[in-house]
Amino acid sequence: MSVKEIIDRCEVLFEDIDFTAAREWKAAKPGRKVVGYLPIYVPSEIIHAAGMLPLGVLGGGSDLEVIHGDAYYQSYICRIPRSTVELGVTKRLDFVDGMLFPSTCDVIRNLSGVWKLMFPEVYTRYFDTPQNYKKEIGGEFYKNDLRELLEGLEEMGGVKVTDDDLRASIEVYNERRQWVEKVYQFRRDQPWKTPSSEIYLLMRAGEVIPPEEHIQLMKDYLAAVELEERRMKDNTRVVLNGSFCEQPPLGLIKSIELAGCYIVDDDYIMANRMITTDIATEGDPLENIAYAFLTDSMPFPSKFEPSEEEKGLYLADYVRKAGAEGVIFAAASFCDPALLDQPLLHHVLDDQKIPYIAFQFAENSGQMQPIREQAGTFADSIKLWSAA
Amino acid sequence: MCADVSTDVIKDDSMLLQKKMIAGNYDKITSAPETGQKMVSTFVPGNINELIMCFDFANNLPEINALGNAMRKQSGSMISDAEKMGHSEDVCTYVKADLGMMAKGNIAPNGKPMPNPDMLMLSYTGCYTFLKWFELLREQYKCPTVMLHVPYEGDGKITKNMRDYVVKQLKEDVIPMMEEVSGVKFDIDRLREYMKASAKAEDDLVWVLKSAKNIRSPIDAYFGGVYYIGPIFGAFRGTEDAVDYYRMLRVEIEDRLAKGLGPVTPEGEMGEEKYRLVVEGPPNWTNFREFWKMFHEDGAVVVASSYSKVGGVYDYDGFRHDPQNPLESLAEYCMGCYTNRNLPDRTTMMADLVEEYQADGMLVNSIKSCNSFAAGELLMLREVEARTGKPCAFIETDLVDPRYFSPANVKNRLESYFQMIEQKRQSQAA
Amino acid sequence: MKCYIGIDLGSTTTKAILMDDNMDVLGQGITNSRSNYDTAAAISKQEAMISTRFTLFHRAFEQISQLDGKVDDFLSGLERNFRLEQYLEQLKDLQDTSIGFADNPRFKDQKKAMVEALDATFAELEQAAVPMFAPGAERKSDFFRDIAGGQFMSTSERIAKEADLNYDVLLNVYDKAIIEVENRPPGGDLSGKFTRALDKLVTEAPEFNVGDAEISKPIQDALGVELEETFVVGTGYGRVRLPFPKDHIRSEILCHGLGAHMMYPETRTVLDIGGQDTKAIQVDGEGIVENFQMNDRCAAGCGRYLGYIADEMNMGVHELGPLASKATKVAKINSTCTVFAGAELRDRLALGEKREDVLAGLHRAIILRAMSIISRSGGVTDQFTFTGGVANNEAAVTELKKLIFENYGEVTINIDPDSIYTGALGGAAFALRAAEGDVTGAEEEQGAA
Amino acid sequence: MVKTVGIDVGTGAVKVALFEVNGDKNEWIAKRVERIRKRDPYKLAEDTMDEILKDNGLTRDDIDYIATTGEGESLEFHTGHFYSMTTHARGAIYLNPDARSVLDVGALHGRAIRIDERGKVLEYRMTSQCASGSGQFLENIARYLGITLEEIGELSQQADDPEVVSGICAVLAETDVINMVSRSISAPNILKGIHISMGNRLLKLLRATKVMEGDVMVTGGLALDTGLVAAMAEGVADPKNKVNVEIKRHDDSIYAGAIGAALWGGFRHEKLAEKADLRKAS
Ligand SMILES: Nc1ncnc2c1ncn2[C@@H]1O[C@H](COP(=O)(O)OP(=O)(O)O)[C@@H](O)[C@H]1O
Ligand SMILES: Nc1ncnc2c1ncn2[C@@H]1O[C@H](COP(=O)(O)OP(=O)(O)O)[C@@H](O)[C@H]1O
Ligand code: SF4
Ligand code: SF4
Ligand code: SF4
Repeated sequence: MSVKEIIDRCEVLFEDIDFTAAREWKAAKPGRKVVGYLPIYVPSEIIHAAGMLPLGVLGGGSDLEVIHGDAYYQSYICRIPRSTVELGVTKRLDFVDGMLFPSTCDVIRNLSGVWKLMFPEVYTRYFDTPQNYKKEIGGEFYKNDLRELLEGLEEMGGVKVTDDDLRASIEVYNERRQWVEKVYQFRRDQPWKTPSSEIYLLMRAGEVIPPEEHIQLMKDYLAAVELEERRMKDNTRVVLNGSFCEQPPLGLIKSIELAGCYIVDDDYIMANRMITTDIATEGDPLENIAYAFLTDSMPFPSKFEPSEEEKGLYLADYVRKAGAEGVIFAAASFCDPALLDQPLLHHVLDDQKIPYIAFQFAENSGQMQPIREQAGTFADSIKLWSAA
Repeated sequence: MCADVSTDVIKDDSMLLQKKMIAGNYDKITSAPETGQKMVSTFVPGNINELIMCFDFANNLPEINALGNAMRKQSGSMISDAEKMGHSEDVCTYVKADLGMMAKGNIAPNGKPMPNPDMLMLSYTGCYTFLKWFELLREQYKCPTVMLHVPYEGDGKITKNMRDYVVKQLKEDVIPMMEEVSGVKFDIDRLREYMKASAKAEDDLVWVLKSAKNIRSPIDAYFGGVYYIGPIFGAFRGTEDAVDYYRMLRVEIEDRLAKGLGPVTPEGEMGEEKYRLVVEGPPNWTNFREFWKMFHEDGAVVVASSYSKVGGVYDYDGFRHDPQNPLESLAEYCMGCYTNRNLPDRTTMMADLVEEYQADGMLVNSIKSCNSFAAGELLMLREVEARTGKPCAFIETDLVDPRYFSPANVKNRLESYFQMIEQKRQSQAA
Repeated sequence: MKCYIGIDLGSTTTKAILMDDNMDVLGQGITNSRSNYDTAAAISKQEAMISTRFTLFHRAFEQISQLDGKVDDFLSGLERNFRLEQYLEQLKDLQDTSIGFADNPRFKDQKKAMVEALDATFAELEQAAVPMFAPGAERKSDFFRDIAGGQFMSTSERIAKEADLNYDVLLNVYDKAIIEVENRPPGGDLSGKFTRALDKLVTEAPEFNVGDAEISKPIQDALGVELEETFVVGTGYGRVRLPFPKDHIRSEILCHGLGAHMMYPETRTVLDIGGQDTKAIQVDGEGIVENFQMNDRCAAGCGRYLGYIADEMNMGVHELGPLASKATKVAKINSTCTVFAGAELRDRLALGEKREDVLAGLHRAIILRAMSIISRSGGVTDQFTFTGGVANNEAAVTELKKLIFENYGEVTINIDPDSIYTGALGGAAFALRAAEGDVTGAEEEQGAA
Repeated sequence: MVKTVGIDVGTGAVKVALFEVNGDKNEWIAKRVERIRKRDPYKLAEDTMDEILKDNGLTRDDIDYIATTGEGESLEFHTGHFYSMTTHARGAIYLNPDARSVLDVGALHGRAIRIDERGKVLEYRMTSQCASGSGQFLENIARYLGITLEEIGELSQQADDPEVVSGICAVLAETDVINMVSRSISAPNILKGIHISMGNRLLKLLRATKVMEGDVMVTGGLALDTGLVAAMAEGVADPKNKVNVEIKRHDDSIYAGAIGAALWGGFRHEKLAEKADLRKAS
């Protein structure tokens, strides 16, 4: 397959707010179940092990016209809950058997209750991750939490999940994580060959299809991209931060690139990369999943950083690892976790003399001119002044 | 809860006592550099005051400082200072008011500078913003910061796993850290004694809140309520002072009830009780009196409110601090606070209150800053309307940001709401 | 005769409804609100009185045998000629005022040429007036400014060119004069105008010449009926700026709710898209408002949005709908702000997009914004009534119907050709109630949320 | 010797500047501004450039670097594009070497930019996507008042009792203005009131960039509006504002973007030439 074919397929998946691919997956075999989850992270391994399709519900994107959602959310709340409710009210999620609402922020937390009230027939669960990272305390809590989740899924699906099922799923996701990392590494090395608008689509596709297919897609993409003739441009290398929950419209990523930037790392669709290592398969699989989160998960604003000295250093590390020249903060408007975290991150970058800019967006932002303007000025100033 | 502005509003003995208690606490805090007193900063919802007392800490609550500053009309400039420091316009203004206060020298209401806290006790109940708030404070104070992760009641119940988790954190993280910072050894019997006092005060508080069930309620459970909950939500739960305060308050209200009096307002005795409301959401502090006036002028009394439950729900399902199981009961207290309960439970609670308190409807005061309360209130409103058949209404203000209080808008909304209730009554009577 | 009058001081148009004791609507009047609100209120009231006279004429003539079957023709003929009289009167005023402004030291070198050009222009305009009011002729608009303004610009531009005069100076005096003229209520002397109109009609259509007494008597009688302003209620955007005492002011929300209820008693949801605001109102079976939402003072999403776009495209608002309806695909408009949307439109046309597609996108944008306001007010409950100026726009209506169906299913949608008077109608009903001593609904400025 | 053209494609006007760059000596040869009105901006940009070249006896082949800025990213014939803040910063320094910040106010936008003495962008703030208080807004007001753009500045400075207005919609302002006129408020007082409120908004942006001292160079089309500039000058003079800056303008301020583009074009041209030399050498 050519890069274009792969990306076209991803784009179709990305734009399809009726989730046709997931519907087809479900219809292919009687008794199949689909479990939706909101950003940022749920352990998909468990859903997969129960024979179900984990479906990332990342809002309604730029094309969904929100008509009912505004009746549920005031204007000063970010857009993702209203577009998600819109998807629900317009029956676009009527094939989803369960919905998981991870502990991301107060908005998603309350959305779990909204869902319970609006769709009482759906298995709806607020999914807590621990803010205490000691194995005996947070680990223990989380392990039990995961067990409750598993039991809930078993009951909902009328299935029994064995430890071996879990181990097999962990292996699938370990492989997927490896390929995700390969794609990201490739982009760090040769960003001109792998525009972020493509990487983003490739990663988003993984949210609506089974992980095995996603792995194949990534393999095909990397193989195809090697063969592609793409010229290196005089662009500035930036790390993008702040879009971990509500996802930006594709146009925003294209605008940043058009304005002369290579995005060499980002925090889009963190569910794909939350766990940074392989999860062990020997021993108690639930415990392994739980412990992996405690010790090997990426930092993000909804997660408490127990050490004051460590706070925000991860971002400077990303910059260094990706050879970036600056950071662009692009947070969703009204996103408390991202916006409250930003000053802390700014201070870290200030200390390390890494330049940055910040702006806000919504998943349906249409006006890209100001974004191009800011990203472009940032790129200009790095280009012109590093040369001077 | 309302710091020193209280006395010019209500001049009962209980109020004078509360004012003395609050002033005493600020003096204790600001004189710490001389007395060597250690100080902890923590949040109102899920505050573990009894435990803090066990280590002889003074307790400082940044939320209360922020609302006090708002009532003294100082929060506006503090917020804009924080925004100049790089904080977004879109985020919780409580945080910004607090950071802005620091930037202005952290002056306590008694005019003296607040010392830096010796410890940040991040009891993370019902609101994510707390987490960021204390990360931001920690960056400034560089002091030990303990996270007490209080799981959310996502399924509307407290599971054993959740309770064990909180208790374990108390035992293995919180208490050892408090011992280390304070140099005081933990004594569980001391904790039991404090909790006994808490439960006693809580009984009287509940009696007072429930007095609003009387037609011609002797209290206003929202505007007046913020004064009544002050001591128990703040630094006094577990103290003998609080026991005295609530005893005194109860006697006063009993007296009002016997005399058939309504609530006291800043403008004196309230006139006829025309509308009985249940209110969801925190009040606005920047224009508190003006806001209240829009209610009492038109004869609207708030008979129950969710705000009087943010620092603990005592009146709805009977929770009391339990000296027999102190740590477990502290855990349950933290998890049971109003905003730590899921939306379906909050909705049921509000609908029940409308019925139990024979209210004419529910009013939502949606706070721009506070997603913890606000994200979902519109659905709650519809549900309560459907379940009770009573009209509900919606207004929007902010806690401490004066820019978001639009008197004309609020007043118009309230007036049309009262008219709606009136019209509903007439058509029902017809 | 006792009259109850409701005046809706809209941001773009001011409407008046005149009602009698039986709640029968006798007359309606409309004018644009560009002038100050006192004048607009006076004009719309006067227009409503004029239209009431016609109703009275109608009643009077019904008995006259000679006009059997021709009453309608006769009265419309009379009205045409009456309008022509009014138009000529205002045109003269405009001419005099413009010439007055040319008498400015700034123009001292050009004054003579300007006056000549103005005279020539107005002479042509006067000529053009007669056919405009001929039977069956269509006018671009009902408002003096729109008709005279459009003609003035094209005519004077040509004349200026011929006279080698800077066209901008003519435009400048016109801009100043039109504001003044609009701020002057047209002269009283109604009877005189009616009489002159009657003369003209008889000259143009001798079949109506059925003897002086038969015609003039009923007219004089009807003109003799005193229209007593028993109670006047003011509502709409401009109501607080008016010299109405407080108890004569009603909130526009309440008036719209009641007006819609009077037109369609089964209405539960009302959407009004006017010039400067959009409101969604939920009413109960009695016309009592249960809930409402309004946009704040931003042109995005209301009538002026389309008006601005029409200006950008050098089109009239009335032409927008028909063109947008020809679209084959609907462009997605990225800008919220009207002005930015105008710039976006220019860009898109420059990049080769089709005018109708972009227009369709703009229409969809305005309706989507309305849908969100409806949703905030509580959604759509059968029946649904669409009022306000934009309800005249077919493309907007089509889009709205589509979205209502997609989101709320099969719903009866009412659109009355006279829906622009909804607020005034409610106002008149409140006037009647107030005169009867029932003051419910008296209210100060409504807040938007 | 290098010849460069800077083209600033705006939303209100297209600006073109022709420069001769000789080491660090820059000579400004020609300039031209065209209001877009309802025309195609890209075509207008191209035509304007061609005309200016023709007038100076040049063709496109004589130009070493054609630099676009503003909305000109997609113009095919450019050598390179620079973003508006980059170019306005450079243009401001060219027009006034003491500038330490820039207020670029154009047809639809306002930007406050803090710069260093070399014209490097240090911090910036932009107005939102609402045209209230923009150049277009002022243009609309002028139309409603029946005056020309060029008259605005002078009239505003004749005000004796400005009518204060706060954020009104650029489109709906018509009603407000008509209303003011009918309340017999004079055009100068209306304009001055609008200038004060626009000025305050812009100064707020400026403060947010933490500009504390130095010259503030007003660029963009609104720099021609002496009324607005005067209102801002009064604003900064107010001790309440606690800034020690001076508001400056230049008759050529509207060209700042085009100037900056032309100069940066010259700079890049040399860099590229150096690179090419390097490549040749190696
Ligand atoms: N055919 C039409 N197409 C589009 N807009 C129209 C049409 N007819 C009238 N309008 C718009 O309707 C608005 C006037 O509506 P109206 O209800 O009278 O407003 P208001 O009450 O605020 O004065 C004007 O802005 C006008 O542009
Ligand atoms: N003499 C003037 N007085 C006031 N405004 C002016 C004057 N000349 C031009 N303008 C304004 O300048 C704007 C164009 O400025 P410009 O910086 O070129 O904007 P853009 O770059 O967005 O096209 C126009 O909107 C016009 O209103
Ligand atoms: S975008 Fe931010 S505020 Fe909104 S749901 Fe996501 S994390 Fe929460
Ligand atoms: S979001 Fe709400 S609960 Fe949280 S700190 Fe702010 S005001 Fe308090
Ligand atoms: S966004 Fe545009 S239409 Fe809305 S208020 Fe601003 S200028 Fe007016």
